[in-house]
Amino acid sequence: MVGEGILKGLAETARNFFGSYVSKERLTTVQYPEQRLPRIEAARSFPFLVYDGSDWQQGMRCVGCQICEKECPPKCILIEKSKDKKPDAVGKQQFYPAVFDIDISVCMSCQICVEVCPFDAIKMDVDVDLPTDNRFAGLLLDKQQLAKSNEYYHGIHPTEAAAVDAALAAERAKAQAKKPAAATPPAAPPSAAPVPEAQPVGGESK
Amino acid sequence: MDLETIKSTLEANVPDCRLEVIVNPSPSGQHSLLVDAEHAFAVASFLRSSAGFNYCSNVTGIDWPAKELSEKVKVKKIVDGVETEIDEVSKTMIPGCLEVVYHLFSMSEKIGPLPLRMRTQDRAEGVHLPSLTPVWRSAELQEREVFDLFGVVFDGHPDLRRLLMWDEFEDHPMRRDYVNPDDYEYEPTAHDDVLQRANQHRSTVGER
Amino acid sequence: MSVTAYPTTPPILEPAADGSETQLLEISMGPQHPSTHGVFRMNVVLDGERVVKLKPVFGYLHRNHEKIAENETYLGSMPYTDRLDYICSITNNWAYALAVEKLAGIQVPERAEYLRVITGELTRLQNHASLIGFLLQDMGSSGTPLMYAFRERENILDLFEALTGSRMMCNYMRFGGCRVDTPAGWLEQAQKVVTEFPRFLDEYENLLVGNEILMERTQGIGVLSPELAIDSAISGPMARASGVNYDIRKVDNYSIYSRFSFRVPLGSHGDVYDRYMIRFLEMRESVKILNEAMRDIPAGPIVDPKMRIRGFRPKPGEAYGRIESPKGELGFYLISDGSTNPYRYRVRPPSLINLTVLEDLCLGVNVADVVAILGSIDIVLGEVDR
Amino acid sequence: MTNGLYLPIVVLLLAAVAFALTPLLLAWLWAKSFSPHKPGPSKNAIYECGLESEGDAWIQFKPGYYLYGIIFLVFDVEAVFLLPFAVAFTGFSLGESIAMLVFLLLLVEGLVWAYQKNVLVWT
Amino acid sequence: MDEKLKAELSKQGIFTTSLQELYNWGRKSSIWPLNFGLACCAIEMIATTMARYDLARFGAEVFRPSPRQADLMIVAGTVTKKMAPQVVRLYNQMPEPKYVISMGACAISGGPFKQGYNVLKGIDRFIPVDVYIPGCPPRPEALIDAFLMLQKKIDEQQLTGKDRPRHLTAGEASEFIVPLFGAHDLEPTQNPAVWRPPLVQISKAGTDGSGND
Repeated sequence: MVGEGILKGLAETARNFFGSYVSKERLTTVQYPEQRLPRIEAARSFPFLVYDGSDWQQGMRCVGCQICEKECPPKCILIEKSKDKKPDAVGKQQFYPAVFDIDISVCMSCQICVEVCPFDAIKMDVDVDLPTDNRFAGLLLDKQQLAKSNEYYHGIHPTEAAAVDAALAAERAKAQAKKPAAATPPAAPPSAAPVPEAQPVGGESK
Repeated sequence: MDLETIKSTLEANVPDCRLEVIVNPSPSGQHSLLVDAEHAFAVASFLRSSAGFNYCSNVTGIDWPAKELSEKVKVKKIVDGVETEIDEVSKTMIPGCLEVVYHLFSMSEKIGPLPLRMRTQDRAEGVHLPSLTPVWRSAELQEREVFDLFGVVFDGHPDLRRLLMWDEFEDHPMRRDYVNPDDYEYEPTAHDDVLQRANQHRSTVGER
Repeated sequence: MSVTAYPTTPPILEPAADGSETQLLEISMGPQHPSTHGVFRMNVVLDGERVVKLKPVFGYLHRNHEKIAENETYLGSMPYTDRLDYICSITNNWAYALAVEKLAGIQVPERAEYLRVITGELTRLQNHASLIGFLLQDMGSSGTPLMYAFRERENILDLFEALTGSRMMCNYMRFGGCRVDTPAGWLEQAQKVVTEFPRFLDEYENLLVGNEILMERTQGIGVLSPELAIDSAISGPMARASGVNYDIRKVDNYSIYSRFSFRVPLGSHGDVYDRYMIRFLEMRESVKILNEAMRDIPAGPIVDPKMRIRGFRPKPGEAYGRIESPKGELGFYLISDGSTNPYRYRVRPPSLINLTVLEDLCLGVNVADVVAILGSIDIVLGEVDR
Repeated sequence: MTNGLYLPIVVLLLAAVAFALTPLLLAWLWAKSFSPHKPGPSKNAIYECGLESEGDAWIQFKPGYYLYGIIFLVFDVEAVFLLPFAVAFTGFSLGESIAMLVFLLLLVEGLVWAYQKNVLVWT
Repeated sequence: MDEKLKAELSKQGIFTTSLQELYNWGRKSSIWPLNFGLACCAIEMIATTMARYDLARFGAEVFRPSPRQADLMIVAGTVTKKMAPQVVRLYNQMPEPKYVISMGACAISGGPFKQGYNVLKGIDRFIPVDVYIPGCPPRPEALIDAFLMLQKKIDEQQLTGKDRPRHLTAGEASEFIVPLFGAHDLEPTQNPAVWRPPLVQISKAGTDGSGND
């Protein structure tokens, strides 16, 4: 008879309606501000700079090589290299960025900067509550706002952080082993920057 | 049905059309067929009706600006009485042109892409090319887009208007020599070319 | 001279029975319109309620993707392809990665191919489910089917977020494989979502398919003849609904689709009802592919290690690679001049080309049916205007 | 005496009208005193999906719409008349029923005529 | 109406409120957004109104198609130069009090498509924006946060006195100039009444900007 399809549809919605009183899995609403979904580990929102130890100035891994500035598709990173150097984790004198701005009103959170960074200095953050009504100051994060500790990195991406730390520890051990050898011959050429994967060392891409 | 057989059948059926196979050095091996503008419509109709290419999937505009080719040429020159061979850098200007590529497929025989290329005389006035919309209806919107972004005028197109930009817009933005409009007032993370544009803006508008 | 004469639509404006001619009303179903799936505009000339003329206007979301890609490196354009067809971002990445692999002749390891098929078919599932929801929303069923569709879509987006990090903008494929391997437990969760999907499909079909109002509004409306479909290069479910047997997964056999047994559903009338029903059938085929792919996915590397991420310079040359995206044949035509930036980067947008016949389908129908026809063509403005 | 009978009805009527109008009055007072009146050319323009609307909406359209409207109006008014008839339906004798039937049949006869002239056929 | 007295009374079960609180509470709990999706952020906005994130809990699930019945415009997606006049005209046609949420990187500053010739670098060049949500696209939770921020902002609006909101002060404009299509760009390219960017210290970035590339 004519209305039979419509009745079947209404039966479907009725089943869902009455079913929601019985089985909880039909209620999919998450009452956001009070109740939050468990955070998915690989989530990414905006980049942040990782620093080891407690002092964010000294422990910052970034050496201002400006590879991420060149590779960033929407060009939303600005780096000013410092003139002087500071010792990095291994004790070797490295530059550090005097200014490191990310304009999060342009950033498309595509994590290419994380992929191309040879020093694991920049990683993707997961925080969500960023709406602001201050257009010019609120959306330009400077070095201080970006710097977050390695423990925080372990908090948000545990497995990935563990893998990065293992790789870094291995390189630091290799660099330590090479250092006594390097100490005997005159100033050895600056040891190649530790490179986790296979991309070339510091080669200019242009 | 590789390119050579298609070329020979075309030359047999379409009198005095100038065809040229352009070799594609990349491993994809998709060599293309350059056809002159006058006989393009006849070649296209033949390809469509008897060669079975009934599916024109993609129409692309490409801008080749005038290039200066400098190559080393061995020139025999009398230098202080002695016949010596010196290599001299000769600069030859390759005239620029606008090119339109049609990727044709045959649905029945399931043959791969046959890129059909057409080139205009130059990039200023002689930008007229025959429209292939009467042959393949799919070229209608894509030819309008090539007209809008590159400036190639397709003769015989049923409704040649700008597709993407607004109608009062005058220049053709996808050409290599197009300069973006200047709205660089607030560039907090300007570096490299964005920095030059921001400085240009600062100099033109003066320190605000 | 027009080479092919396909059945033209009947003349519309025959004078009214009692000889009184009526004035035409020219309105624009403009950029901001609830039923145009974004900022798409149609200049419609109406005689009373019947459509006399319909001129689509594009360009309101022309974001100059191709001009920006000419100043970006090859890797830098990958996140931009997510924003082309922003409902199925992984198939856009796949088409771009396939084109670059054809351009530079790169091999892709086995596990990466399987991951590409799995994520590609998941994208097809959520795209077809959302499309049916949007089509019903356009036809007035304010939200119920869309709620069902988005409930399933959220499960699939959670899978994408667990794998690639972002719900909608996955940026997952690299030239020569994928970026990240599956985290622990991802494949089991994906298997759970896929095994539950047929139950959702039955629920969805119960809700919609038998509905008489729906059948009344969609059957016999916007009929697309197979000859016109081939001539206007209509691709994807819209062409197959008119009986054109052309599925690029079967034609090009790209990636490893030859290993999976799936059928290509074909419609017979080519009206809005066929285009809408064919998406249901394609979802069932995708579930079959997903089950087979997840059963025999091998272990192994996901990208060949000597592939350079930075400073990737393919040799000069050009290539046209295409895949079967949920909207149709999505192709990338790349011309390389040996530098790190592509010389010319062209996207073959299936949504734009499927709109070539919008006027032919809409002549003579009522205004309300124009909304249904546009909904069944399944356009996404990011891809139409690029 | 008789006016005493209708007094409650009048008071109730006034109360109902007052109940309906006071929020409107309050809103009007509020708007007049608090929010200034700021009309503008673009605000008062015709809304057409964000574009400037050209052309005019007052056009000659198909007579079919007009006829549909008239036939609907007739039956709408008929329903209003049927209302009191339905309320007092139980207390009626044969005479009143026949009178009402004649009224109904007249209108149905109009509908049959319109149907035969296939005014209701749409396209 | 100090807080202590109010808290004391409400303990006894007597609820006191002021006309302003009632007015703001009524307006902030039923903000009707304009059905105005431009690009990818629109899909995330629709996902926010769907079952899982459910914008209806904040009274905002009614998406009005016409600006006449809407009082919030969520600019979700890339505002291109061809679309800018329409966006500003829609904003003008909305009745007061009206608010704007600029959702996503493209609506704030042109986002990833900033280098495009047809992309307007942010909608706040033509209309005043109340809340900005960075992200590309921002997650539904970020949009709900923005809603809460907007509701707090509406709650704090004074009805009388000098810092009255824009729609209650007679002098403030409620309409903004609609740009026209020019030969090479929009005319005017931005609305100085709304768009006042600070002077970015180019000099600092310029010292050794491209020195060592």
